[in-house]
Amino acid sequence: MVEIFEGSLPVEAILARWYGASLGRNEGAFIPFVGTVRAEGGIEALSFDIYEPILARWYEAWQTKAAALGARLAMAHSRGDVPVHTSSYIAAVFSPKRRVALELIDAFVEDFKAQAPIWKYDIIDGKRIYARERSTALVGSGILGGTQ
Amino acid sequence: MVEIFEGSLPVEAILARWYGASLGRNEGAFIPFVGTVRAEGGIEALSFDIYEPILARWYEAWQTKAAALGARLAMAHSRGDVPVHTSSYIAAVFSPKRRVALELIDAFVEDFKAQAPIWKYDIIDGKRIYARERSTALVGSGILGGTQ
Amino acid sequence: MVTVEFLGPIGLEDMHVEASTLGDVARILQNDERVSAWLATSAVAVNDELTSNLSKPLKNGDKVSLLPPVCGG
Amino acid sequence: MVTVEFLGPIGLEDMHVEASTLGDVARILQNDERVSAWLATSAVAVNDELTSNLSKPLKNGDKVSLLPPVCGG
Repeated sequence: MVEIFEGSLPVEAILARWYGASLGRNEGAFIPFVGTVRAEGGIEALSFDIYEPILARWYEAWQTKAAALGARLAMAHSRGDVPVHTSSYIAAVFSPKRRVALELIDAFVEDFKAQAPIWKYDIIDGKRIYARERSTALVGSGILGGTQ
Repeated sequence: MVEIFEGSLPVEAILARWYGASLGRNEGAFIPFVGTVRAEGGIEALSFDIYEPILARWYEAWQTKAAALGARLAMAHSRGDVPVHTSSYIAAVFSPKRRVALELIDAFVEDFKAQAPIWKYDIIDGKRIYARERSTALVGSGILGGTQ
Repeated sequence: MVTVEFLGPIGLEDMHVEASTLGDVARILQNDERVSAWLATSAVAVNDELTSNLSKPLKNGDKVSLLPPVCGG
Repeated sequence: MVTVEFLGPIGLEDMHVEASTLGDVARILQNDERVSAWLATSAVAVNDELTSNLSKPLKNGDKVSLLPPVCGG
């Protein structure tokens, strides 16, 4: 399952743990993508809401896709406030094959950005402001508003 | 410069150090690719020769290419013997932009496999056997044998 | 009765409504000005499964979730 | 005199030869059976810069390196 942490991720510990657990599996390639909060737009932090039940379904579908390629995924994400210059997510691929790993990390990270049920807020002057203009409507959005 | 280690890489320490050094740089995305020696073909270890002067030129050219995209690279590689289930290289990209980072790690790792002056040997029953059939001739190879 | 929950930034308490299809839920929400502006950009899940079928039948105890635009990472 | 070095698996000691171009080096190595089999698949560097120009002039003290097929990682 996706590992969810309150606040910033303990990146070094997560990477060390995932790496260590992979060594006996003969996987060959390990590619984590670590996302860190950038100082821009005057923010103090980003903040996240996560809806776990649908995140779990999305993630299990990706694990199935990875398994069909002989690969495996891992993911960690923050909930709540994540100050600038600390990290909010890690997505990772393990695979015996280099090409599979490189293609899968790209597809997994992009789909995560577009489809995972996570909402982002800027923290500015202590206020939590929905990052509406950087957000993406999920596939199939709008059905309830079709007649308006 | 490429960090060269005698034997297996201390992966956790390298990742922690590179990650820590990136935090103040507002880079946003950090993607290391960790390569681990797989148990296959009856090998006990892989072993590597490295020619550092040309590796340095190849690497500097890549840093220049990355800098033009606002990105930065890091690399560590083993020399000598690396037992199965331990790691022999890490290539990494740091970038403010996700797309840049994902495309650059792919191109950097593939070019590394094809162009870096590093030679691989299988260690089987204590013997060091050149991995000829998995090796790639560098671009421009063959000029000295042109008339034969 | 079905429960309608509003995820992320919508920021409303759960609602409990009488509805036999998602179309019924749509009509109720279109007439609620606290939520109507979110409908065009929100996805819908029934019992935590995303759906785009407005005629999907609902039964007593079902949960309908509204998911506004997302941004992980 | 130029120095010819054989990298990686070629496994020969450096050679010191009289050569005013890479073409001269080619003729010498083609007649050395310890190395001739490597020539078709090896790249060449002069003073650590890869080149594919056989008429490249060489001067006293230059270093010519042969790089057989590589496999990092």
